[in-house]
Amino acid sequence: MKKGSSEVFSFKSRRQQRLDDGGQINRLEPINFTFDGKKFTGFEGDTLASALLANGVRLVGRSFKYHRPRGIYSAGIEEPNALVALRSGDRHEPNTRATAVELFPGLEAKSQNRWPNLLLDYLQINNLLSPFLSAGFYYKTFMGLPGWHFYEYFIRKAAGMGDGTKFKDPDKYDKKHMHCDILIVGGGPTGIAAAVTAGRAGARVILLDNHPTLGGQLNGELFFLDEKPAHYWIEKCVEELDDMEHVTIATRTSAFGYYDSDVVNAIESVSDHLPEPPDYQCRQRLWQIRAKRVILATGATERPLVFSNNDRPGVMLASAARRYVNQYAVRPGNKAVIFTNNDDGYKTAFDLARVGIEVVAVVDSRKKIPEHFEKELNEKEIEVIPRSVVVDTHGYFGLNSVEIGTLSQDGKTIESNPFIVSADLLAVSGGWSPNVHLYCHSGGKPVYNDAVEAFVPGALSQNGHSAGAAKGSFSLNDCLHEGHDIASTLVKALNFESAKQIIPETNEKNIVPIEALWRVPGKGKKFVDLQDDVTESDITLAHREGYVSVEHLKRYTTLGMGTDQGKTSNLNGQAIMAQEKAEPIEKIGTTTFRPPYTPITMGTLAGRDIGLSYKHTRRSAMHNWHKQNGAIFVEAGQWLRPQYYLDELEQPSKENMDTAINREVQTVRTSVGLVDVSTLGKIDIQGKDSAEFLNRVYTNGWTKLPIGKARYGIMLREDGLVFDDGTTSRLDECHYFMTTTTSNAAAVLSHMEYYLQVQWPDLDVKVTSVTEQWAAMALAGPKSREVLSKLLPTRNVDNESFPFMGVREFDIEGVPARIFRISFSGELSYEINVPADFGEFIWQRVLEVGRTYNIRPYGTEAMGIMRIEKGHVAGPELDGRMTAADLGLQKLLSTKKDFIGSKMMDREGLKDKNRPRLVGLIPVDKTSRVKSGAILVKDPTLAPPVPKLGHVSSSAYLSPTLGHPISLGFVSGDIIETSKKVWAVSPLHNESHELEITDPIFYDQKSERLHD
Amino acid sequence: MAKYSIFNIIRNAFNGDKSWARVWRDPEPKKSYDVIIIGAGGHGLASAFYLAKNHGIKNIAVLEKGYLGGGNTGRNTTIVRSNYMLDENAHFYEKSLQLWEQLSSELNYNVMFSQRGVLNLAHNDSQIDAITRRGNTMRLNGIDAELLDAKQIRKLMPYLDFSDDVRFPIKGGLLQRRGGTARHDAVAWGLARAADSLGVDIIQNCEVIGFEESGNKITTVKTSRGNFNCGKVGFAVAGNTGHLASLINLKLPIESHVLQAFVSEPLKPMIDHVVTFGAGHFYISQSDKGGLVFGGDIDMYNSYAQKGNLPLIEEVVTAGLAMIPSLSRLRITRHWGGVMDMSMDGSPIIGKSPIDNLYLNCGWCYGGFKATPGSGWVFAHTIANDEPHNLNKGLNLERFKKGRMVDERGAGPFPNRH
Amino acid sequence: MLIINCPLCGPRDHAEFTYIGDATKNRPKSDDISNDDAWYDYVYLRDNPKGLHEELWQHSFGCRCFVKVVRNTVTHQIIATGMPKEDLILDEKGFERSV
Amino acid sequence: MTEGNTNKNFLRRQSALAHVINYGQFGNVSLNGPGLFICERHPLTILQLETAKSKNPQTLAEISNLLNVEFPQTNNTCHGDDERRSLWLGPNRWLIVEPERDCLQTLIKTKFSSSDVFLTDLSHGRSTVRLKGREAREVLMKGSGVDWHLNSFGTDHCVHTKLFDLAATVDCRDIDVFDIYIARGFAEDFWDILLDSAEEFGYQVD
Ligand SMILES: Cc1cc2nc3c(=O)[nH]c(=O)nc-3n(C[C@H](O)[C@H](O)[C@H](O)COP(=O)(O)OP(=O)(O)OC[C@H]3O[C@@H](n4cnc5c(N)ncnc54)[C@H](O)[C@@H]3O)c2cc1C
Ligand SMILES: NC(=O)c1ccc[n+]([C@@H]2O[C@H](COP(=O)([O-])OP(=O)(O)OC[C@H]3O[C@@H](n4cnc5c(N)ncnc54)[C@H](O)[C@@H]3O)[C@@H](O)[C@H]2O)c1
Ligand SMILES: Cc1cc2nc3c(=O)[nH]c(=O)nc-3n(C[C@H](O)[C@H](O)[C@H](O)COP(=O)(O)O)c2cc1C
Ligand SMILES: [Zn+2]
Repeated sequence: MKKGSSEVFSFKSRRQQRLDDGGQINRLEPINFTFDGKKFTGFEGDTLASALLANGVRLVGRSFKYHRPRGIYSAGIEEPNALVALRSGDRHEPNTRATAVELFPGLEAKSQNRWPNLLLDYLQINNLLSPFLSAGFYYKTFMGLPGWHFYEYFIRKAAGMGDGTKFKDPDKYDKKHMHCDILIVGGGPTGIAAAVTAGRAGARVILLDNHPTLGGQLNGELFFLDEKPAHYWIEKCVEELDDMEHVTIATRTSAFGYYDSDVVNAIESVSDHLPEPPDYQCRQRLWQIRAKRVILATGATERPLVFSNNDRPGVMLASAARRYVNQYAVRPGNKAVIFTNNDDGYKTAFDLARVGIEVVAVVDSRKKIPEHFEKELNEKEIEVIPRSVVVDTHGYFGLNSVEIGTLSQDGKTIESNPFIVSADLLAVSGGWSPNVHLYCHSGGKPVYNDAVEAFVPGALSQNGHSAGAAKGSFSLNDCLHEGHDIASTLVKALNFESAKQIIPETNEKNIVPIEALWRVPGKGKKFVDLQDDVTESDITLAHREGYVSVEHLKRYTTLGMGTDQGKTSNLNGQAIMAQEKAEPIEKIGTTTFRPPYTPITMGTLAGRDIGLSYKHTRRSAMHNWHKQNGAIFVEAGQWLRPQYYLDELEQPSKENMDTAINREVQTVRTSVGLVDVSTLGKIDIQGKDSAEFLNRVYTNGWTKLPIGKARYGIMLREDGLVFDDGTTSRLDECHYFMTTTTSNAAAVLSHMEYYLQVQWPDLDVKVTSVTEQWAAMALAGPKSREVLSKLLPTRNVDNESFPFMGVREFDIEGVPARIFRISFSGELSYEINVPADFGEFIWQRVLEVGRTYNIRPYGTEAMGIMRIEKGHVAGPELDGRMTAADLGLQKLLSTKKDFIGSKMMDREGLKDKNRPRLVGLIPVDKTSRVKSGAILVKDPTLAPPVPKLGHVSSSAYLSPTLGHPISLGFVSGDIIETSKKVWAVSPLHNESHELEITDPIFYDQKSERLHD
Repeated sequence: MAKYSIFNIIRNAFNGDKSWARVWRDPEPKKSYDVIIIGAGGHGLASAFYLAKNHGIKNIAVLEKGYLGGGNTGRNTTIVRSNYMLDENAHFYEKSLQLWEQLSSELNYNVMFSQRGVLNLAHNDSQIDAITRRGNTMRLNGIDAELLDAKQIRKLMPYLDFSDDVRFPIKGGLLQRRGGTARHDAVAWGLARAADSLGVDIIQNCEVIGFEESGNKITTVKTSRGNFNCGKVGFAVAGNTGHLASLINLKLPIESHVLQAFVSEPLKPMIDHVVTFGAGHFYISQSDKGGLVFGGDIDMYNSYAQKGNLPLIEEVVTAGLAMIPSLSRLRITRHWGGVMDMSMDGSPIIGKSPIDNLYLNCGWCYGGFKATPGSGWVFAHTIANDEPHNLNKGLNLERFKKGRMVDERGAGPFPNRH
Repeated sequence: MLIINCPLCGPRDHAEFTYIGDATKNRPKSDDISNDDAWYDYVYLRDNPKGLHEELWQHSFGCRCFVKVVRNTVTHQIIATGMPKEDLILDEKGFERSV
Repeated sequence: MTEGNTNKNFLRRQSALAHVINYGQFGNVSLNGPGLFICERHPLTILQLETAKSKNPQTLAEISNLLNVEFPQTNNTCHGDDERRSLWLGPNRWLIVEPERDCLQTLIKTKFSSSDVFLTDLSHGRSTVRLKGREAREVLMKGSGVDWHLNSFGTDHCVHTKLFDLAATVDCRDIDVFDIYIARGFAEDFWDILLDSAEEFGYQVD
């Protein structure tokens, strides 16, 4: 045998393989495209695969592990071999199945997994090394030094298929939610028949198919329906369905998963068949379909046969060969051998012969040739060799001959010396496997059916009914009837008047049963899984080593783990294992079918939520003002808040940030500032039991709070730890207004609703979030009262009329305002709440009025420093692990009542007096910047493991007020009692600083500034 | 048992791999065992292995309802790290990491422990503070940790989103270089082979369906393959803990939840580390085969189904694209689910139970794979000595009653928030 | 997707709801003299059944009501929904599949 | 679109969308004209009304009389017109919406004791967008899993749902007219995503 010497240059000796007529391509629309940089032409209606074959290109890729030359194996989404890199630049799509790509003008494709090029792939060496690379070889070596990570570097480089990209995707993705009575997945004869019946009955129907046109398997066949070519029937049905308003036909739409509650998800390829999405159009759209009933008419997939060197370019599924001839008018080869164990091969033989392809022989492993084929075989002078098999193949870059031998009676050996025939196409059929994937996703368990030698759907799961080839019914007649029957049953169940449909007569032949042939005896590599290069010997090795469960088999050999998920290979592999174990296939079972049915792009799942739209952004009513006035924003939950404000000429920089923050703090401490606090959660509480409710929710007492007063409170979780804090004000007899921390706003509302609805439904209390209703700003600083009185020229806001913790409703220039005299900064301060649409107006008015006092807006940084100066706890302290006592708030725990958390807060671990407690911390040198997140230790020189005494929770690098850095932190109770100093260490920064432990309130400990 | 080595591989290459032996036996179960471990996941197998190896107990069975390694061990995103903040977790997981570092040679089975580094991203100042605290604590505990700024991260991982139109810009990250991934199946197989060679009976397709008790002791374990007498019993059934406990009327602070995981089509090396997002729940690494393996949050509702639903998938992938925009045109090949034993404080429970001869190993939440060798080590110790090891003392069941929760996230007694 | 039939709003995606958990937990009454075990049980212990589970969800994007749902934790099939205090009648037919 | 302007504060009420709305036609406008017409309704009075558990059954009827609008007792339905509309929000909870006029809250409050009815003013807390046109349902289908089919969601129906990941109330004013209420803070984001979703149909902002 001459090993493919001339084929090496197959590109040059390419031969046009397009038939002169026939097929469903549009010869008036030629389309130019490139493969590996070379220019080719195909036609509208081609797939990339059919166009390549038409141009005589057979070698399209290299295999995963051994880098063997590979060609086009199928004509559909099950393709294991022909994976190409489609498009280029920022639209590059690795691992794209050439058989599922519709040809479009300018299409660019490249082969993958080869270097430097397809013909000269250096990693072909792996093919020679293959004896060392059997399944799981890496588990047995590379254990010693320098460690796996070293070897892994090389292994990873060799593995993988296509390349990822570094670019952002220029295309858009969309989502759509749908509802229907009956969803039909699969637009073959079964699905079409079902759709017509259901549609006529008036049900809301969605019919999906992943192809550009309906018809399914029929498009690749030459069947007649009612004595006319089948497409007449298809067109008639489509026309009728198109006219029904309640029926949606979705082509190029692939259902990828059947999830709970009969929700089926699909991806519509809106623009994949075009060079680029048109303006305003997306590339793909995710469909979420909620169906009352589902018909799974997903068809079946043909299986390969397992024999030596069954992977060469030129070996192809029999139905695919037929489809290339019939649908695409392409000669997939010029001299064909058919190898089959079922009737399917004969159909291929006839269809190939019809267009003048020389069919050398039909090699049928069955003992008997189906009689009804004899006439046509004779007419077309096709030789059939019964009880025989293809033993081996030859040709390096493409098939050039096959060896045929006779099978012994027991099927375990080859009886005679095989003979060689030359052929460039070997069409194989090992039987058909129903596409039970979606059925299995829905929770169904497939069962083995000996008659068709495949797994078929078992008991019904959810409301997904399989029909046609998907159910193991392979005759066209059965498919049409099943489609109709299941649809009429389902419409009746949904109370529609079931409609009649006359099923067309078919011209198909009876089917003679398949005789399983799971593998052909012989040496050489017999590929079971073409994509992952899993061979028969890998499976026998797995068996020998005890990886005998199908799941172990899969994971040890990687059988079925490629992008095709073993659509063509799984059953063959499992059957070989069954033979090795001498157990029936149904006993060893099948691996789990998982979504997606075919690989799905991640962009579609993200839809529009990308880039800046990843998570919604929440803006306060004053946002626009902040933006125009130098605010640098910071994230707080979803909110954007001003962190600090740069003055007009300042550029963002670290120094300017420090300057700005300092300036803001000083302004508030010495004069007056204004901060946007709209993000605080605000909850309106009404009802006669409101006080009682607050009493149960907060740890302190609420029954005596007078109208017009606010009070600070903390809430615990049921486990006794602090949940949230805030102030609540009494607006009226039975009307309260609660504020929560920004981050807990939603959680607190839910928490309260839970108790009101589920635990204490007897309480008459209504809670409503009014966070968005009110724009809120805190006017803080010694001059704040003066500003306020200017704003309210007719009102008295002196200390008596409007005392600390007072709440008043005023009218500011016609705008109704609720003003709370509460303070986070530690200064005299008023929180002004106005209906949000007035927020910006009032904000500006306050700043105008305050101009004489040099008022400034301030941001979260300044606010943070001031609250540290005051020892107020915030997010870093309220970390969900603290007790009230840890935070120094034990005085807020009422002993006179039960409240949420009161029963669990006294558990021994929570009362432990050595628990870290809130303290103030000042660097001994009064200058060192201590990082939040530094750990407190006794001695910074100790070697690990070092006992930890606590940590720094919040730090102000400079308290402008005190003139030195300050921090809040937690220190173990026993240390607080015994020592005055600790070290803060930050090994991450290589820093350590000695700190003095102080009271957490650094500034105005008696709170005099608040009170008058 | 044939030793695994490059020499043996070469030898076998010339005889068609004919002399490789079975990795583990398929023994007929005995009537009685000194220790019965339920669950042949990584934890059950490691426990049996260390019981035999460290404590000289030989009459051990590991009962598995399906195929060994088919639980969460066989379906997790394989991240191994010890970057914990609270002492109870930190020391335990660090021990585990140290065991990982020698596991392949200890088992004579390459578990492909790949110390490629685990990076947690931070996107704002408070997250920086939080990882600073965690990293510092790690360092003081003798565990490696580095704080990286955005520039350093960009150099290591240029594929992350450093552009202007990013919702949550990267501000920094905490890197544990000794962290990484391991080949999950190999871990189960290697442990099974090693335990088997020490005489441990691994009995597959053997579901525990009940118990017989006498006094405060389990006397018999009832299974789908018959009843076995037992000296001591250890639960190592992860997500099935709640169900198994209900068979002896034991209520536990555990809820079972489904966690999904995903793998993309195989790609040439693209992501060289393990990276986790800070502004959404998402973590990713690339398997040696080339698939991007990633995951996110649990589906949030109780489940024993090993499968999840699309809303969570959309959320996970959306977070993924927010972190790595160039994932957009890549495709997912498969996604699956595992049933997780979510505890009430997010930390494991490993120790004694209210029943005298029953020991619990559960509550692993999102992170029990990395615990595998450590869990086996301390669980074996606990069973052999009827007393916890120093490293699992704090991870006991009583901690909830006593108010000594080990709550890394501070989320409180809500299992699905940890 | 789980489609949960909110007794007030009708069938909605579970993404509109917030999962709360075990609906069989009864908060110990305040006047039970503090029984530590009862509280421990209430706050920490879960039945966690493999099979039918009574659970609470809040329809947080809808009517904000808490809804009781009986769901099979193995198949995710929802058998019944109602208000938190409602005694749900588990129609055996809920298990059967009508065609 | 501005509605009712008798209130003296009218000029100062600033919608959350004031800075972002661009009027005109955008996207893939076909020969049949834009598939959608989108506008903001502002300023509106939006009042939540709840009745106490212990309420006098007469109360609601009396308020209904006073305001001349019925309070729908059927879940997910609405009553009234653009001048005054009431929406079912939940058990014993309704939303009253009207173009801003005199203070509706005061009107009710003066007549009814605050222990029977609870009013919460949400006028400023919601942004309201009106979506109109032959493709309006198509756009809603992109954002929420509710069945938007005419047969299940017709005129005078409303839903509270998750629309483009935001809590939203959608009121079907007419076969192809929908009022969408969302939290004010998210208005800008909502506006963007709505327009983005409408691009393929072509839309006009009024
Ligand atoms: C999707 C996903 C991602 C994860 N990612 C990570 C990660 O990145 N890093 C990490 O550290 N952890 C991760 N985890 C968690 C981790 O996988 C688990 O915590 C860990 O594998 C648990 O190991 P195990 O041996 O305890 O349990 P499993 O491996 O689940 O083993 C328990 C075994 O018990 C068997 N069993 C159950 N009931 C019975 C019975 N009645 N009788 C007999 N046998 C029974 C089961 O079949 C199973 O084989 C992840 C988990 C999931 C699901
Ligand atoms: N032995 C044989 O000769 C043999 C075997 C099997 C089938 N067949 C023939 O094939 C035909 C079967 O008819 P049928 O209608 O049952 O199947 P079909 O294969 O004709 O149609 C199924 C259609 O569904 C599509 N599909 C599958 N999964 C999908 C998904 N998840 N999302 C979207 N689309 C999906 C397929 O691409 C296909 O177009 C009959 O003509 C039958 O005779 C013959
Ligand atoms: C780290 C990791 C990598 C995986 N890689 C692949 C893969 O490349 N291809 C594949 O089909 N499945 C892959 N899987 C998923 C498995 O096929 C399988 O889904 C998973 O182990 C759960 O088992 P089950 O689906 O049988 O329930 C991977 C799983 C893990 C945990
Ligand atoms: Zn509802």
